[in-house]
Amino acid sequence: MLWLYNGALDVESILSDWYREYRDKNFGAFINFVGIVRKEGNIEGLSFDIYEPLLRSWFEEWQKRAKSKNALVLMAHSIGDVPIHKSSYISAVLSPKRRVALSMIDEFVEDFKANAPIWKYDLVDGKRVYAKDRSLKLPNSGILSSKD
Amino acid sequence: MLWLYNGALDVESILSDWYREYRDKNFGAFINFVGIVRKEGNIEGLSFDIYEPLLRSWFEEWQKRAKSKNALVLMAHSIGDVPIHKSSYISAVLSPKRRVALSMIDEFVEDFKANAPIWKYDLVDGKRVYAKDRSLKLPNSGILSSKD
Amino acid sequence: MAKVEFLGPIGKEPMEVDIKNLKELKDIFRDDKKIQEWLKISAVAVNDTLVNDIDIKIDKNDKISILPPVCGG
Amino acid sequence: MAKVEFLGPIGKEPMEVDIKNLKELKDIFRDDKKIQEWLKISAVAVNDTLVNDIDIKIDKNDKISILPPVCGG
Repeated sequence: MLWLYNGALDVESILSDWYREYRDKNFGAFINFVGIVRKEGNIEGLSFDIYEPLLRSWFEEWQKRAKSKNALVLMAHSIGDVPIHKSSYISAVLSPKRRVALSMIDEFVEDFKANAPIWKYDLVDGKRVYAKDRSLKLPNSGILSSKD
Repeated sequence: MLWLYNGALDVESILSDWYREYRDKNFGAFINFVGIVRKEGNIEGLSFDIYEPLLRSWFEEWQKRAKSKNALVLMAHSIGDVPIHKSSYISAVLSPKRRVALSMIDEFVEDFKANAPIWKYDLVDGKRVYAKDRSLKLPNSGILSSKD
Repeated sequence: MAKVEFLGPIGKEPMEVDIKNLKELKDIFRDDKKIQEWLKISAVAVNDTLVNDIDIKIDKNDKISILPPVCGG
Repeated sequence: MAKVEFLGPIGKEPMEVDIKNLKELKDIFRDDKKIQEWLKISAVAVNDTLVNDIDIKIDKNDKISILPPVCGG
């Protein structure tokens, strides 16, 4: 249950689809995180590259973890350009009772930020500028470097 | 930003309204919690009484706390009967960055469960049965009791 | 007369009482076995603010609310 | 030949290399100053699994991916 879209996410339709799909599956808690592109400095928006094979295997590991707690994770992400005040990222957790969903949405979003193979660019004057300062190194980065 | 409705909540329209209202206010994170009535045992649904004056003052204290972190809390709750697999409770936090919203939705929902002046009943054979075993005493309960 | 209201599942009609403080209300309820079962698990609000002290003064237009255990959501 | 792909902002075309392990790939890049700037902050995946050991063997149909720092959402 991982969806990738070109451009901004249609938040209303994604949340509605998810709710309609799962409301009668006896989950008592449905928590959504919606990330919205903020206006900061002179950026016109953000842009994203995704390495889909690794993103899907990262997500499937999370789905296993969720299922072991009778929960479910859902996620949608944009590829390419997303203007200011549009959404680029939505994730959700469904669980029978609230505690699992409340804890898992936090862990899921933080792990996503640290480990999902997605690259972010600021859009400035129509050009992509890699958001290097806000990016995080993946585990074991540097193993091919000769600068020891 | 506290809405009370008679009967089940229209989740799709509430989430859409909230998103449309706040998407261009430069909040980067919009987290919502949707509580859905579960099928458990022989209940047909849940029913709720609310003491609105105290609920509103409890909520306003939370709004102050949220605003002190540049965040916003939103909440909708049902009054009366809510059938199985419909929603009785939605809350949300909007904040500029994710950490505040992720932490606050958890604190807000837990404090709501412990302190919001709302009484829950199971609907069994069309009758309301007070959910006493799942209910929590408010602070300083028992001060008028003569059984010391 | 101050007004006493019994919230949620208590199911008792509101009543009017002539009291100077909450301690006098406690005395009024002393021999009501049915309401005692609720009072031992209920919180008390005066004019929609929860209180923790039965010596609090009550004026004639005050509203006293009895709040049994809660469970929202 | 194994394939090496440079992901995200690196902006370098994929290349094919004849190597028996990742250590030999490290040697191939030793004098490329531009790619060294990326390698020191990049993780490495072999066939879409992140690896932590440059002694790992590489077969001729393997895909090696170079992943610079990430920032989703």
